[in-house]
Amino acid sequence: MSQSQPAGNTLNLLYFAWLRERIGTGEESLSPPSEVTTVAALIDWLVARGPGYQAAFANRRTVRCAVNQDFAAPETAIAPGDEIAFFPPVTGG
Amino acid sequence: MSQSQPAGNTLNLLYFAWLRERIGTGEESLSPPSEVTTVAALIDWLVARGPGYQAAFANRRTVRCAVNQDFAAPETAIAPGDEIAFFPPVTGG
Amino acid sequence: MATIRIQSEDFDVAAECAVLTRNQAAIGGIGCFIGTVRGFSKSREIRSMTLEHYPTMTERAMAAIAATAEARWQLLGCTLIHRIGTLLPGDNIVLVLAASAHRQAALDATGFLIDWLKTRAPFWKKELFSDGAEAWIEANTEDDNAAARWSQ
Amino acid sequence: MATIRIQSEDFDVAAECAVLTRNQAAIGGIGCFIGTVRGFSKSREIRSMTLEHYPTMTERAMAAIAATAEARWQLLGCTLIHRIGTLLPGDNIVLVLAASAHRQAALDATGFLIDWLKTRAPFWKKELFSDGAEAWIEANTEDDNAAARWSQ
Repeated sequence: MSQSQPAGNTLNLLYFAWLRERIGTGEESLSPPSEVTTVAALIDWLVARGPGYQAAFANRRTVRCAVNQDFAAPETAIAPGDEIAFFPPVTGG
Repeated sequence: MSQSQPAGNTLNLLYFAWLRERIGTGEESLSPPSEVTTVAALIDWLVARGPGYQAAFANRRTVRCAVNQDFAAPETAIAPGDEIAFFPPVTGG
Repeated sequence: MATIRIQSEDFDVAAECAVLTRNQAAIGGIGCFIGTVRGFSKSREIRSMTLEHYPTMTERAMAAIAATAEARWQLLGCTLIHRIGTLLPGDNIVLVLAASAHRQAALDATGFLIDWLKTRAPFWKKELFSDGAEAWIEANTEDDNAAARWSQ
Repeated sequence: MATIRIQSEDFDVAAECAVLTRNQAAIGGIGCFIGTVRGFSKSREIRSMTLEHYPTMTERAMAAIAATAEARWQLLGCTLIHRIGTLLPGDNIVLVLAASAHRQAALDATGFLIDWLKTRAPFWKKELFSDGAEAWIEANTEDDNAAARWSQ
């Protein structure tokens, strides 16, 4: 998978709760290749980046995603400039 | 109907809300004849006492009763010394 | 375990919650209902509302209602406070609190307690309207139906 | 119309009720739910709980939940306050208030609001146990089922 990060294709990624702890950061800007156009493809790409991501996404059924602060599904489209957050099922209230 | 009030047969009667207003008192002690042994018989006896009672018990379906502070039915037995309260359906809360 | 009070003065919800939860480490949720005096009744303006009750029966009836809730749900305490006397629009009338380890029990018990208070506790309300007329509030079948739900 | 706040500090239920009912003559009932930190989790003693959230999304999600309730019930106001940061056993976590002319709408909306807050607002809780261990609380299917009830 390409490690090149072309300018103009930057995603703002946020991680919460145990995803943040496993990945080791709460926020980063990454530029995946242009064929990464859905949430599911983004996760595939992230998992290939290293063991922290592998641990975070080991069980995808326990991971939720929001694209630009709206809950998203694996097939939700993503575009450069989007804010994409990954987190466990919420437990507030 | 007998107007005699033999000692030892006294009931403590309480009236609330519009029953109190129609009867003109909130509390009285009366001694009905010994054949008045149920709530329904007591109402019959009270109605014969005058127009205030008639007005109060004009529509018996809108009157509730408690005998010694427990909700009672027309057929509930009453005995000398009982506290018997009549009132409209409750509207607290 | 239940706190039951009939009083003329107002109540403080926060203070009552504090009393309810004191030294109760297992509580996870408190359900609450506060009934207040509406300023209008069928678009007729209300000046005040007067609450009458049956003193020797009221506390007993409220205790029985609380005991029924405590038998039915896993409660860690409940509070029933009902005001009497003359109240103004916006004033508090009644407070129901039900505490439990889990929210559903707390919320269900709260609904039950207010439904039963409305149909089984001997209080009566009279409204005084702005034009000087007054009228006893009539019981409605909606309240009876709400209370009957819990019998299933 | 809804009051929505995310804050570290505690809230005062009575003060929030007063804000909610100010100049609202039509209110007849306020439903309320207060979530609190339990002192035990599966009989393991808890030292503290830390609440994390997703700042830019949280308020938006809470506003959407409130708007859904307001569309579904005849509400005369609602309040959602959720605390964040580190809390101790017995501390308040969340406050839901729903005011209406009638109690059933107020109580139903209260149940809906807390059910949806629990499943749709981006908060996460981590428990720190007395023995020094810590663990993120896992979402449970009971909460999902409770929230799903309102979809019918």
